[in-house]
Order: sequence, then structure tokens, then C-alpha cells
Amino acid sequence: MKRRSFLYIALGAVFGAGILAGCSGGGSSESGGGTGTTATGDSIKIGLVASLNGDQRPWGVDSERGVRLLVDQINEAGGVNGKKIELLVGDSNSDPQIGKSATEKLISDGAVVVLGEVASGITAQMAIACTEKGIPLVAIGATRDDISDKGPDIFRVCYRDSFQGPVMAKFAFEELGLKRVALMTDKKIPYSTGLSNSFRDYYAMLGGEIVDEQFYEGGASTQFNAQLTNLKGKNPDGVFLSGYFTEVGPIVRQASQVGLTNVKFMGGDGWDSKEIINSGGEAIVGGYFCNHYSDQEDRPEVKAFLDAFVAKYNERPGTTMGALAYDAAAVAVEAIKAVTGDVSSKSVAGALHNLENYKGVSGDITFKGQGGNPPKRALVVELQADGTQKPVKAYAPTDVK
Amino acid sequence: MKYWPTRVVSILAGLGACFLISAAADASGNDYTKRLVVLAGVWVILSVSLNLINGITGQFSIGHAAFWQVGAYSAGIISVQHYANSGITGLPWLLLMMVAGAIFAALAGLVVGLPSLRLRGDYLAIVTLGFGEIIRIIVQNQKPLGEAYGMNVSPKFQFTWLVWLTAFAAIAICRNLLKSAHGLPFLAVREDEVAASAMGVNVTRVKVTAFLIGSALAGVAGALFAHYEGFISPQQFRMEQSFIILTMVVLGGTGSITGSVLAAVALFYLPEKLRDMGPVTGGQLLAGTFATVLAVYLVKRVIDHFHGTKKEAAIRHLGIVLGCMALSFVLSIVLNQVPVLASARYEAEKLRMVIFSGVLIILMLVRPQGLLGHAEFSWEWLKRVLGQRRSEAAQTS
Amino acid sequence: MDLGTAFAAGLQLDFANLPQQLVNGILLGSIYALIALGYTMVYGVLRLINFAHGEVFMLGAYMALFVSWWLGYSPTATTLGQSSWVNLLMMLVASMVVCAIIGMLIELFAYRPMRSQPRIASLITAIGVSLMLQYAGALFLPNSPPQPIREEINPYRNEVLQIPLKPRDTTFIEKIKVEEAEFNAAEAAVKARMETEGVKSEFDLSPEGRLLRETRNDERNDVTNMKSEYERSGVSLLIPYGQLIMFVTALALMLILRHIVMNTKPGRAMRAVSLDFDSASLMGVNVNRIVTLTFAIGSALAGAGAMMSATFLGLSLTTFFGVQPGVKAFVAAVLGGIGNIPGAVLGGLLMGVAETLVVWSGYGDYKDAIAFVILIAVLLFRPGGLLGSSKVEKV
Amino acid sequence: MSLLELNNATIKFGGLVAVNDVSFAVSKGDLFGLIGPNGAGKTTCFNLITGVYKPTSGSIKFKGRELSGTPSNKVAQLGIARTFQNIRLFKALSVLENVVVAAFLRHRVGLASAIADLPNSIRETQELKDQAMALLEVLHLDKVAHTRSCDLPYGMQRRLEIARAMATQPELLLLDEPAAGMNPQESDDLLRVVRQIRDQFNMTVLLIEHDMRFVMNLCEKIVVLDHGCEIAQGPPEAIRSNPKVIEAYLGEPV
Repeated sequence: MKRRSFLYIALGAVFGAGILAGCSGGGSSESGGGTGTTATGDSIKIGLVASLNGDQRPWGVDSERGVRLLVDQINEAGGVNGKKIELLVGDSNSDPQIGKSATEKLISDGAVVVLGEVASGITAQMAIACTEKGIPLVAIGATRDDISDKGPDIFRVCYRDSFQGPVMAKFAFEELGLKRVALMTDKKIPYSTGLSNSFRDYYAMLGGEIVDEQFYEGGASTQFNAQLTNLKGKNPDGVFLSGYFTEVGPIVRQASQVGLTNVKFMGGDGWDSKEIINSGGEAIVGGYFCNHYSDQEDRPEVKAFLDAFVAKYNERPGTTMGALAYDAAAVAVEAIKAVTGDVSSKSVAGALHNLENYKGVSGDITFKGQGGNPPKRALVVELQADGTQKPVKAYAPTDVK
Repeated sequence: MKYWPTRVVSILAGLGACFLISAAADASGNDYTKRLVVLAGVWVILSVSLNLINGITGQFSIGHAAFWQVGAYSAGIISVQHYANSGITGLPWLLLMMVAGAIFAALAGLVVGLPSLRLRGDYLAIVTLGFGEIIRIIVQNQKPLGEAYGMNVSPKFQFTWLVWLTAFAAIAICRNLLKSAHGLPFLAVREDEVAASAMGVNVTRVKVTAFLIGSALAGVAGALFAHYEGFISPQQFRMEQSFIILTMVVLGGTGSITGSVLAAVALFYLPEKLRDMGPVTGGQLLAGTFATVLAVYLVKRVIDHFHGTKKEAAIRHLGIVLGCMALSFVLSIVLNQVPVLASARYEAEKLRMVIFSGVLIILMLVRPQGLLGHAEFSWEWLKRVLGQRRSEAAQTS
Repeated sequence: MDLGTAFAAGLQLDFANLPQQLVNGILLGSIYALIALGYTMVYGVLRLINFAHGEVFMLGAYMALFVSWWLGYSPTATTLGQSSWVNLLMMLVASMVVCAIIGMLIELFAYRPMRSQPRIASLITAIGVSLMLQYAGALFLPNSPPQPIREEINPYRNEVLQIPLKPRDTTFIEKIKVEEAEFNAAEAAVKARMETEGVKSEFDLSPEGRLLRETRNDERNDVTNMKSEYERSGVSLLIPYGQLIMFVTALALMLILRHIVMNTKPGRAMRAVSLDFDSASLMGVNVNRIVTLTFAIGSALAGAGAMMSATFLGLSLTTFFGVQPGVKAFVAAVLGGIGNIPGAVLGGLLMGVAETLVVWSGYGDYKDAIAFVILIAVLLFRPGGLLGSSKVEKV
Repeated sequence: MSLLELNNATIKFGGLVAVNDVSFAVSKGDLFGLIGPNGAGKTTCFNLITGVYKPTSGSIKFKGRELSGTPSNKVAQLGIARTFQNIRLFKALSVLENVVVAAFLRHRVGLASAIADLPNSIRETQELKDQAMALLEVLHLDKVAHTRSCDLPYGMQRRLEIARAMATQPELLLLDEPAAGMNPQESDDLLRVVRQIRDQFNMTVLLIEHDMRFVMNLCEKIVVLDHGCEIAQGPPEAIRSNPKVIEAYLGEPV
């Protein structure tokens, strides 16, 4: 009996404490813009979220390498205003939800600015987390348009799909003279659906005909005979493949086997990889895609980056994300350098908004007056038999409307 | 006896505990911690609800994330389209959405539950798995649901206490069910369908009820999740998530509610906590792996071939584990003399999932019946343990 | 495709493609069947869903990749050796052997200690092993960027078997020749113009040059159109040699398997074990050996499927390579009646054809759902799968 | 009117006729025996009555109501309970819980009350437990009420099956080889228990048994099956001297 009354007292105490706590602030819901973090001590922390595990690991590994390269360079040169840059890395496991947790962990560990993700789906979640805390986010390869709608301080160093798609549409229609184009879209990745949409709209606007659209799911398909046979029946002049190179290669290789020859294959920056020539085989030689830069360019930034990368890792970056990540880290550091006074996420965000004409590996980056979406040029490249990408035409942001 | 006082006090204590959790999360002033607390609550709901289907009723369902997804998306789309002109704001709306999520998920549960009447074991498993994939692919192809990219869910409601209150409610539902005579038919169906049926148990109804309650709870979890996150995408409800929920149920001990709760919290926190681990050299990794395998092997041998008292067995386990830890330490120093192994560094972030799956295998090998087996936490159990201590103390003094 | 628009659009069926699509479906299904056999065999003897089977498949593909590198077809190699069928055979055998060993090891270390435990516990171990192979593999195997096997290793890569059903209209041949001549002339004009202007890329030409290029483009489109019209004037089935090899090898392996199971002593033991595990061991069957053998054979088949998929289809390998084929094959095995060997083959072929037909009907985005829809529909009417017997429980 | 009536009940599995044209009637209060050599179709008869199988032809009537095609749980509700030849207890549940599952058949409180843990549900649970306890006492199982049922010795498991079946408060109790595997002492106890069931609980008992002494001592009426066919019917004395029965059990006299 005594024990039972003790139990009641204990339960009552829990209840009382809870209600008190509840009154004091348990029911808060909307937390508007956060206050961000401020760098203290003798280092400035920047965070990177990358897919170090999971099926997007190739991009995650490259972006981590790119960022680490820049951070090491800065620190070897003495840091920023005497302070070292400390890189915090979080794994998103190729999963939006875990990516968000990773972002919040980095912020709670004191990152003043967060870099990352390549995949738009994960970046969208990160953008929400960053906006809530008032932390600026510099996206690496998230080209999907609506990422930057998630908050005021969401930046990216790449172009958007609403630019990339039209560039390829214009190139296909005007330069290649293709009048009938078919699409192949990976329904599993937001990037591919977004890019296909922007390509389709602009190409139709130019007066071209989209004869067919076929779908597949990345990672789930091994044989594309069925889709390709359908495409062949529609008699296209060109095929726009908006997916990642992991599927594009097999598709193109199998296309030639089912007799879909004499067509031009085109795609977006998801094509970029040194391995696409091996998986696509002879059929993909002569394919065109839109890229952020080409390692064949003779701009000094590209040369310096590649030399440093090879010196550190003994190989060239596997994908274009190495360079974009490097640029993302560079603009973040550039902004930190520009801050006078306390380095806080607020001041860094302000500095990012004022960044102008930064000469990045992937081209000039200007955030000033652009709301986080720098007007960047796009480079159409042609795949050569030796696997290199020959730049064939550069498009300025003003070239497509 | 003293029914109402007990009831009122325990309900109030539950509420109080929720507010305490919420307040503690807020007091940390750290949104990462807060998010983990909330998500842990969501996982608890999911694992407890799957436990009802899988552990208690014995229906081998491995597509639980589908119900979660149905709840999240249905509540999400209703919120997006009707919140503005509904005239209801704040908590009541969220409660309404939880009900909506529950109803839609329960409907989905009915769709899966009905074929389950004809299917047993692995066939049911593959049907539930397939159902999960079908839902994901359908959602992924709908424009209004944002296709693969996902959809914004507005408004956002971030009530930490409500998530945990729902978790407590889910636990209470299962516990009450098991405590009353009503729960026994569920267990009977798990044990032997033919005998249960011969004893007058309506097997069909029991199975469908289990699916309905389980999926409705998952739907509530989905609604809460969608409104907490503010943005949901099909990628968050992949097949792997279903496997993780299933793992929580089995690891906790099939049928044990306490086990499901503990395993949910543990399996959710483990990969997150692993983020704090420092980088590891190749030598350390190799030594650790070797020592772990050895320890598992030895412990397994003790379990299989040792028939002494529990205490002696426990001491042996401890000895083996400590020995292997020491071995791992020594071995790592030795192995780090090899330049190749010393120079290969693996960041913790890359090892997270490897360690996670390793822990999973080890736990299953060493304790296949799950952490708690069929056991449940109860005050009687606590009293017994405490009482034992006390009487032991009395004896020794 | 959005379901709303899909219903509005209705079916777009191109019946001229149907025979080709059926062939495509059978080609696709043969690989599903090959992997499904591993699931079904293991299930038959142990009543265990071997979730790690997909990862065995993945490792088999990596083995093929390593052998191809060893043969001189590394990603960076510029001078390639002579491609021959011997290379392919070496890759096949290596994959099969390595997969067999991996399968046996997994059984020995992860499943055998669990044999006396409830099956759901072994299932979780299987999931654990599968996650472990995916994530630990990612640390040690070359996967960033994903690695494909170079197509040059396949001597038959450019050959396509054509089975004419209806002859083509030969009058097109002349027309094509004319068009091609016009195109070549236009192309030459562009090339000449590029030399005179001294530019490397045809996209840098002056307005006059661009005009030439546009003419050239029009000519090229004419050629394309004419060629495809020629193609469509007749009906013929196209089977890429690579995929034909896959199909024939898969078929041969399945026949060998059937022979082993039906006519050899270990096969009989295997069947005995699958009928009744305990009685078989009482009757003097060395159950452990038979289980090991089952894992070895099932995994070897997965290895063969992996090697052929990786080599002939140009797939890029990551450690997640096996997940989806694994799931699909598992569905195929259940569809045919899990534990039933002809059932796995039938289930695999059926799924391949079903998926292809879904794509054919214009709903390609639902391709990966159809397998499950069919499965559920079949199980509702035949709870034991197509060829499986749903055993009446003895009361 | 007879309580249970089988009229020309027949079931075929593929080509095999497991029960062929069997007819017998059990009256209220009977202790009725169903015997026959192995494979005679006795258990199949039980399965037909309890709705595990549906007869291919013929009818089974319980209190004048047609049973064939009724699912097992409905049959149990109507008042027929059974035990199983190969014991089918709910292994992981305690002895008491096993019995409560069966007693639950007569529950009145809804699921919602149970989930909300309302007083009426608590009260009912207690009542069911008390009922079950009372039954366990009758069968001398009350001391092991909280043991897991699979930990019980064999004889007790058999008795528990009977207790469980009785807990559904049936009018007709079907016992499938209740004395199998018991020593003479135990089977004598069982004899008393079965009589007690009939007299004290007013249940009619239909049982399958191989132990001839047991059947002959206990049953008032016996039906003999062989190869699915009914070969004899009558009181024990008549059965004992029936040449067909002797032939069925001992084979053709040489």
C-alpha cells in the first residue's frame, strides 16, 4: 500500500513538472527565421553535407574531395584573417531526411555556412533546415529551380535547370538542326524530371516536335530495350537523356543494339563523368551535353584546380562535382574574407549576397542582385573517342530567355 | 478498485512526460537534438504499430513505410489544398490531419489486410513489400504530389510533445489490448491459426483489425512527420525504411512493446551518434573487426554450450568482451606499424552504415530472440527486481 | 505519368512493335529467372529469404570487372588486347566461382548459426549482411565514379541478329543512296568551309558557314527519315548478340541445373531436404553439405547473371547494383511459387514480358510497379504462386 | 432430436475418398466413440464437423442447422469445441491465457473499450480469468496456470487442450485421441474427467480413441470407420463382437 502511494506521488510529480515545463514553452510551433551562429575561438567552421554512403556516393565523394582541397589550400596559406577554416562533414546517406539531420548537426556544431548537396531532393531539405536557423547554404550541384525558393539565403554555384534545359534545346534545334526529338526521363530523381520539363517546354517553343517521352527508374532498370524500341518506332532525329550517366551509358550502348542509330544523343550535366565513355561505348562518342566547365578549357582556374586536385588525390575528379564543390567552398571562404567584424552566419550571408565576379573553376560567379542564383554560362561539350569532352559552344545566361 | 484515480493520474503523468520531453528538447537550445527527439518519437510510433501487426498478430508485413507514406501524403495534400479556406488553425487542424492520415492509411491497411487472409508467411511478406513499392511509384508519378522531388507541406506544426503523446498513445493502445482478454486472440492467431479458429477466434477479423490499427497508427505518424518536416519526398519512404522498422521490431523482441520502443530509439540514435566518432585508421578497423568477430564467436559458444547459472554466464561474457577489447587495442597498435594500414584513414561518416549493419548482425547472432524476447516492462517486474536486490541486501547484512 | 493525364491519354499501342517487344521481354526475363533460381533454391531447402542474394549478384559483377581489368581492359587502357569469346568465358567462370564461394561463406557465418532460431531472426541477419556488403563494399571496391566494363571486351558487340518477318521494301535502298550522297556532299561542304575559315568546331562558323551547316543538317534528317521508313517498311526482330548470348547461356545453365536437381545424387538429396529438412537428415543426408551446395549453385547462377548483365548491357557498377535486380528476382521467384525451380523460370520470364508490355503500352513510368501488381493478382487466386502448391495444412 | 447428425457425409481429396458416405447421429448427453484403424478417416470426420474442410457431398447438421461450409470459428460459436490429435496449444502463452482465449468467445465488451482500458473491459477480463481458473481447477491444472503451455509435460498438455475446448462452453465436445500417450493411471483419471464433463457440465462428448479399454469403458455408443467407410455402429458390446470390426482391426482371418 505504501509503495503504491509512493508511485502516485512520483507520477504526480512527473505530471506537475511536465505541465510547468509545458507552460514555459512546450507548445511553440513556428520558429521563424533563426538567429544563426557566430564563429568563436580561433577557427571558423564551415559544414559540408555529402552523400558519403548510398547510391549517390560518387558525387558525394567528389564533392567532399573538392571542398577539402580548397580548405586545405586556404589553411596552408594561413587561413582567413589569421583564423583557420575547420571543415565539418556530414553524411546524408543519399537520403533527404538523413541529409536534413546531418545539416542540423553541423549547425549545432557551430557551422556558420553549410555547403552541399548535389542532389536537388536532399538540398531542398537542407535548405529548409538552414533557413530555419538563418544559416546560409551554398548548394553544389542542385540545379533544380525551386531550391532557391526555400529561403532568402540559399545560394548555388551551378546554373539552374531552367537555363540548362533551354540551352540544350536551343543547341539541338539551332545548331544540330534536330526537328524531332524524343526524351528519356528518370522518374526516380527530381533532377531528371525537372530538366526534361524545361527542355521540353523550350524546345516546343522554338518550334521543334517532341515525338515521345519514355521513362525508367535509375537503379531499377538494366535493360532498356523496351523503351528504345518504342522510341525507334517514333523515328526521332535526336534523343535527350536527362538522367545520370550511370543509366545514360547503358541506354546509349543498348540503343545502337536495337537499331536506334543515326540519332544524336544529348543530355545535361548528369552525364559528366570520365566513365560514361566506357559504359556508353562507341555509340556515345559524338554525344553532346551541357556542362559547367570542361577540363579541356585553357582558363588558368581550370588548370590550377586540376593540378592541385591531381597532386592531392593522384587522380582527376571523377565527376564535375569536384570542381563545383571547390567553387562552392571558395565562394563561402571569399564571403568570410569579405566580412568585417564578427564572422557570423548573418554577416557571411550578407557577404555572399554582395559577392561579385568571383573567378571560379566553373566560370564567373556573381550573387549580387541575383537572389542566390548566379547567372552562369553553360558549356556544351562533345564526347570524344578518348573520353575527353571537347567544348563546342558556350552559352551566356542572356542567350536563352 | 481505485480505477479512476489510477487512470487520471497515469494519463496526466503521460501528458506530463510528453511536456517534459518537449521541454528538455527545447531547453537544449539545439535544433538537431530537438529533431532527433521528434524523429525518435515518430520511429517509436512506427515500430510499435508494426509490432502489433508483425510481433503480436504474427502477420509478416515488411512494407510498413507504405502506410507511413500514405498518412504523410494524404495529410500533406489536404493541408496544402484546404488549410487556407478551412477556418481552422493551429492544433485542432493538426489533430484533424492526424485523423485524416489515420483514415487513409487504415484504408490502405485494409487493402493489404484483405489479401493477407489467404496468404501466409513469406507470401504475405512479399505482397506487403510490393504494396509499398506500388504506393511509392504511384506517388512518384503524380504531378500534384510533386513527383520525385516531393511536396511542400504547409503550414508547419512542430509540437514535440504531440509526437511523443501520440507515441505514448500507441504504446497505451497496444499495452491495453494485450492486458485485456481482447489481446489474447491476436496472440492466439500468431501462435496457431487453426487452433485459434477452432476456439472461436474470428481469424479474419483479428488480422484485419491488426492491419487497420497498425496502419492507422503509421498514418498518424506520417501526418505528424509531414507537418513537422514541411517537405516530404518519396525518397524518404523507401523500401529500406520498411526494413529498418522491421528490424526494430525483431531486434526488440517480437511481440514485446517495450522492446520495440527501446529498439526504435536505439536503432534511430545509433547511426546519428556514430557521426561523433573520430577517423579510424585501416589498422584499427582491421583489429576491431577481427576482435569483434572473435568475441561474437566465443560468446555464441558460451551461449550454446554453457549450462551454468546466468551470473556465471554473464561473467564469462564480460570476460570475453573485455579480453577482445584488449586484444583489439593491442592488435591495432601492432597493425598500425604496417604503413599501408596506418595511412588508410576512414572518416566516421563513411563507416556509419558499416558499423550499423555490423551491430545488427552481431545482435541477431548473439541474441536471436531479440533484446527482450517476449518480455515486457511492468511495475511488477521493476518491483521484483528492486525487491530482489533488497532481499539480497537483507541476506548479506 | 500522372494518373489523371494517363487516363485521358488512353493506351498508345504500336502493334508493329509487339513481336519485338515480346522478344525484349523474354530476353529481360531470362536474367530475372537466372537470379530468381538462387532465391528459390535457398528457400526450398531452408525456408529462408536470402536477402543478401542481390549483393552476391553485385559482387559477381565486380569480379567480372576485375577480370576484365586483368585482361587489359582497364578504364584508362588505350591499347586493347584481342577480344575473344575466351575472355568472356574466363569472366563468366570467375564470377560464378567467386559467387559460389561468397554464397557458401555467407551461409556458413551468417545463416548456419541461426538455423535453430525463428526464421524472422535469420531474415534480419540476412538484411544485416546485405547492408554490410553494400556499405562495406563501398569502402573497398572501386565505385566512385561507378565502373562499367568496357564494351570492347565483347567481340560480338556490334552484331545484331535479324530475323526478318516481312521483307523490307527494297526500292528504298536506292533512295537512301541518293540521300546519303547528298548528305555527304553537304558534309564535305561544311568541312571545306571550316578549313577555309580555319575553325576547329563547326559551331564556330560564320553566317555563310552556318547556312551550309543547316543544309547539311536537313540532309542528315532526310537520311534518318528515309532509313527509318525503310526499316519500318518491313518487320524484323532484332536481337543484339550480347543479349542473345545472355539468353542462351541462361537457358543452358537452367537446363544444367535441372539435370543436377533431377538426375544426380546431390540433386535428389536437395529435393529430399526441401521436402522435409529433419527427415532428410535422419535418412542419412548430410544436410549441411546439401545446404552449402545449394547456396553455391544458387550464387553461381547469380554470378553468371551478374557477369553477363555487366558485360553486355554496359551497366555501371556500384555496391547498390544488386538491390533492384535482387528484389525483382525475388518477386519472380514468389510469382512462380517460391521453392519451385520451373516456377522461378516461368515467373522470371513472365515478369520480363509484363514489364516490357507496360513500357510498350506507354506507361513506362509504372514499369516497376507492374511486377508487384501482377504478383498480388496472381497470389490472390493462387496463394502458392503459379506453379507452387499451396499446401493444405494438416490438422 | 439428435444434437449432431451426419448424413452421407463424403469428402474427396483428389482421387482419394477420405470419408465415404458416413452417417451417424449423436444425441444430447451421449458419450459417443468414433474408432477405427489408422487412416480410417476419423480425424477427417472431426475436420468436417468443425469446418476445417467442407464435405464434397452429404450434410452435417447440428441442432437441425446445416453446418457444412460454416467456418471453424462460427462452428465454435454454435457450440462445438474440439481438441487436436497432434496437440495444438498456443505455445508461447501461459496455461491460463490458453483457456482465456477460448473463454473469450463469449465476450461482450467491444474492442474500443479494451483499447481504452475501460472498467467494463477490466471487469470482463477478470471474469474470464476467473472462469478459466475454475475450469483449470476441475482439470487439476490450476497449479501451473502461469506456466508457458509448451513447458508442460505431455499429459498436462492433453488435459489443457480439453480445458481450453471446454472454456468455449460447448454443447458438443470433440476429443481427438485424448488418452494418447498416457499411462493407465493417467487414462483412468481422464476417464473420470470425461464423465464429469458430461455429468457436471452437461456437454455431449464425441471422441476418437485408439485405447480400446478406454473407449469400451467410457462410451455408450460407438461408430467404427475403416478406409473412410462406416462399418459398424452400436453399443460397445455389439461392436466388440462385430466380425467386420475384428477383421478391420486384425485383418482377414487366415
